[in-house]
Amino acid sequence: MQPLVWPPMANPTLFSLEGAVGIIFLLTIALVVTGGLIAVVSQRLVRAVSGLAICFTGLAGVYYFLLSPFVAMMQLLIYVGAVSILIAFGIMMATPEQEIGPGNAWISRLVGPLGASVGGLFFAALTILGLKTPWQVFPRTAEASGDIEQVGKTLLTSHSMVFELISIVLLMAIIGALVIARRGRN
Amino acid sequence: MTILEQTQAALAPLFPAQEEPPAAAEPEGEEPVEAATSPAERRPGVATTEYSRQGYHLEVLCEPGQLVAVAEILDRQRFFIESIAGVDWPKQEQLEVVYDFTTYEAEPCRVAVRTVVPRTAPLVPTISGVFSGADWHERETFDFYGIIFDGHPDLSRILLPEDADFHPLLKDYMP
Amino acid sequence: METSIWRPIIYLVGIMAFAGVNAAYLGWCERKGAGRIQRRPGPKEVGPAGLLQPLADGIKLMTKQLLVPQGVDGIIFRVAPVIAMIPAITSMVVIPFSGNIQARAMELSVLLLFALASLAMIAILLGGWASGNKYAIISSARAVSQNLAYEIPMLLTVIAIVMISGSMNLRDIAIDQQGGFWHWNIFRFENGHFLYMWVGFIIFFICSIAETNRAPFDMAEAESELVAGFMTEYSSMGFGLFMMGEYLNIVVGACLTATLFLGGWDCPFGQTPGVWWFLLKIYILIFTVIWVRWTFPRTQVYRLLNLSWKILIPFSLVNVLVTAAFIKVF
Amino acid sequence: MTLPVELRHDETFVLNLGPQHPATHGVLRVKLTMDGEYIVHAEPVLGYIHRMHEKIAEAGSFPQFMPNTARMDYLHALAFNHGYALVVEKAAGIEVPERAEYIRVITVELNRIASHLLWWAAFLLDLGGFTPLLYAFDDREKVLDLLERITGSRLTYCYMRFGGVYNDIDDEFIAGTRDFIRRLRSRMPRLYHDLVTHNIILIKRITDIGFISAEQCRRYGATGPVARGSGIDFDVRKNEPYSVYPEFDFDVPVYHECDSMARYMVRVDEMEQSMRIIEQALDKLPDGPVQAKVPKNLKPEAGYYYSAVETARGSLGHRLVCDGGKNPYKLKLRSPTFSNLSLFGEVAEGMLLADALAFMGSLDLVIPEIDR
Repeated sequence: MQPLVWPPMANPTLFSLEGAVGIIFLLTIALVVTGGLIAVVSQRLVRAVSGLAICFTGLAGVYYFLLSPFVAMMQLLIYVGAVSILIAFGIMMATPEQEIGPGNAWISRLVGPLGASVGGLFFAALTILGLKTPWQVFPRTAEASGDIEQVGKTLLTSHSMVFELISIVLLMAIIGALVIARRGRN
Repeated sequence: MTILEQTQAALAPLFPAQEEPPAAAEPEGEEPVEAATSPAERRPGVATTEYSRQGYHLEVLCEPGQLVAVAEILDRQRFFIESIAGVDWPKQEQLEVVYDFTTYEAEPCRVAVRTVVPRTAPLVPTISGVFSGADWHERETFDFYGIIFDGHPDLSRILLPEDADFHPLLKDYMP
Repeated sequence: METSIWRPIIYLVGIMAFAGVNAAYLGWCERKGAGRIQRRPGPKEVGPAGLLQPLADGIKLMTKQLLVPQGVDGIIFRVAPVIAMIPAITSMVVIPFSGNIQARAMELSVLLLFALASLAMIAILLGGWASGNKYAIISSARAVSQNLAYEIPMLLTVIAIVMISGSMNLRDIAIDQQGGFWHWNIFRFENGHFLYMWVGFIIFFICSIAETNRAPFDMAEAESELVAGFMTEYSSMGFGLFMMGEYLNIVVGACLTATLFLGGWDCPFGQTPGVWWFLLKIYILIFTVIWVRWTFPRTQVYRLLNLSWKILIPFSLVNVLVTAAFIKVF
Repeated sequence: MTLPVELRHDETFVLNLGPQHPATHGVLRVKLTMDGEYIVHAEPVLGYIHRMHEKIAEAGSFPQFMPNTARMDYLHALAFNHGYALVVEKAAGIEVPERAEYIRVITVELNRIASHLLWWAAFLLDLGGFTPLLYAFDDREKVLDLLERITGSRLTYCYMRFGGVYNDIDDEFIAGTRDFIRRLRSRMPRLYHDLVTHNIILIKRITDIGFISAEQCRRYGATGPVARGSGIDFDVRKNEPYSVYPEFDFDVPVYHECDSMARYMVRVDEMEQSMRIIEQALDKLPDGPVQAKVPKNLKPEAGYYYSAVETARGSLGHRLVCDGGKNPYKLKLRSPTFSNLSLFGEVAEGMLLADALAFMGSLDLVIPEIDR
């Protein structure tokens, strides 16, 4: 892997590689935020799924900037390529949900504030964590560059738990899609 | 026994009053036109016709009520339905339905079944229960002549628009 | 000079130009090729030998009205063709055209290509869905199930290659095969043993035809069944972008096949490696794709899925195991 | 959220195949109730190109209707010419000179080959193979050129006359026909069979698709290659010989598999049989007039007449009722595909959409002939 700009220059101009990299970073952040907003705000399920896919794509970019290209690729391959599509597929095959009856109205009224407070809590916690952490330069390792041997070793040793969790996510997606698709058939 | 004779024999019990079918049922051309072709005064029965002249072997004239019985007999004789044609006879105030049957067997045998109904109440029993293929042919005849096929599963317009309110092959239909 | 922004820009422009020219002129090649196969001249009126035909087509497509029918999901309907183009062009970034022509030699370039291929699927899914047309929806359901089914054997064969080369970098994989056709993965001869990678090559090539939705696997746009599939409601450049995306996917598929199995830019006799060999290889592969399309009738959806799940996936699994055994044992 | 597809309670949806659809080759509409890609119920909706030819027949004199006959089955127009000429000749008692009969047979069989070639091309197009279309059109073009020379038109012929044909054939036509037969015979094995008939994709695609039992054929009155693909040995040319067909030695190809492949094979074999008939007819072609003396004002005797001919699609019947006037009192056309299509709904139930279209293609539908 060719080195990214390293160490960071003090005052990069916009028309240098650092500037371009910075703009791309901002774009990925924008992707995450807009994708997330679309996923939450959108009235139509398909648009919400599209928003989710956009958000995942942005996240892959963030991972890339965090010097984890392998995770970034996996994010694209699994979350965008498989999970989002399975969700979209499931929505296409499912019958449209009926309007929520009056008995459930209070739940739907509760969902908004509840979600906002939980989200706010997380946001606050992360902000505090970010401010308090003594940030330091993380040394580039072979593992981070995506060298296949290193990736293989880490996947099967230190990150084996993550590896298994990913397969559970995939399994859930497959089972969910099957359940939705099978409903109505005997 | 040829298929023709078999069919004739099978159909004979339906028409008990008539031992001797009128030979060469077709009248000659000298007679007045209306009288010649009018189906009105023909008596029910089975008659052989001249194949080389008319293109079919057997002609069955029957009452509408006998149609299903005739169709069932022909079904047992392994015939299949070729077509159903309506004919309008406004002078006699009659509508005629001509059913054409033939067989897949090597020996040719065509049977035409003809029946007449009054123009004011054109009601014919359906034979679509016997021959599935009659379904569309009956719908077409209904479409063009307004003949009602009693008991038909879905007697709707087939070739004309579904909202058509006319029957174009009636002689008095003027577009 | 490392911080100069010009190198990425030059590559960006170069890739866009390569992609654009290929997308446009593959259409011409396909029509000419189809013409030859069908004993007719093909396009010949616009320019010498019809060479300006793609230009005329482009102008026509761009000047046509972009119809957005009633009842479609407007935003997704407009965005889907663009999404179809993005991964196809982006894939070009990591393709090594020769030893020194490559926009970015990423370590995980093979993985990136597959990740991007799955994005193309989303475009078809969304485009078909947003059209609000029953044919389009059946088509996108078909396309997705087909792509999912064929991605698996494709990945599995690639795993075998990655095991042989010990790298996910397309450049490394290509360098690993330098020095004549007996070093290429397809005829790989190592330590006195054949690796039988031609099995993998056949699987991979079939899958790449299926992944790009080309005949005889063009279930998604089976015109006699689904009119034009997910493109039914698209007009003007919306349709044009989908078409270009399809052609670019063919180019990417051919590039990938050439790099993984046919030694990349290597000369078959080991003398003069260079970008010309690479181009020659990908155009031979592309011609084969066109040839297949105009020769065979279409298969049937379920037979197609059966082919993948019941034949290609088991074979590619065995392929992986056998290759691993070869590498371990010899 | 709005769903583009309206699902019913049982999760089926209605798919309108046509009236404009690449696979219907004309304006046929099939209302399909689908469960995913499976067809739950199929109902053909006809009449989009209905022109009421039967009323037109009643409005004009006997010869005036002749051009209309070609407008129904535009692929085998000469057989419709022939059928109509036969029924009127029967009614009016017109004798046809022998040479005219031979010419009729030659042209009708040439036209049958053209029709089968076009069917073959269109069927392959339904299955996604585009190239065979061009090969078949190449050969069909030769037939059309030949027929154009003597009939004056390429598609909607008005060649038959009561008591003969419009135009005599010449040596050039005979030589051209022999050339064409030689050419088609030489192309058949390689371009048609090696490329298509023996193609594994095609075989897998249409074998065991669209099973029509012989009993089903009889119930619906199916004729022609559809019936012959179901093991029924029925060909009007053999069963009720008309014209000079008894003088020729030809076989009726019959296949017992009852599937689309069987119907495909019947039609491909029929082309060879038609070529045999043409060759024999050219060999035996007698001299003489091609047009009998026929009164200008045709007034057949009153009565009921029926004539059947074998078109490329099956048995075509003309039911003629005369009242002694100079117009047909009633002319009912029994078109073969009308009956053949009527079994589509029953057979297509439970099929996959792709298979149903392969099945529909094998029925060889010509929509103007169904709608008349």
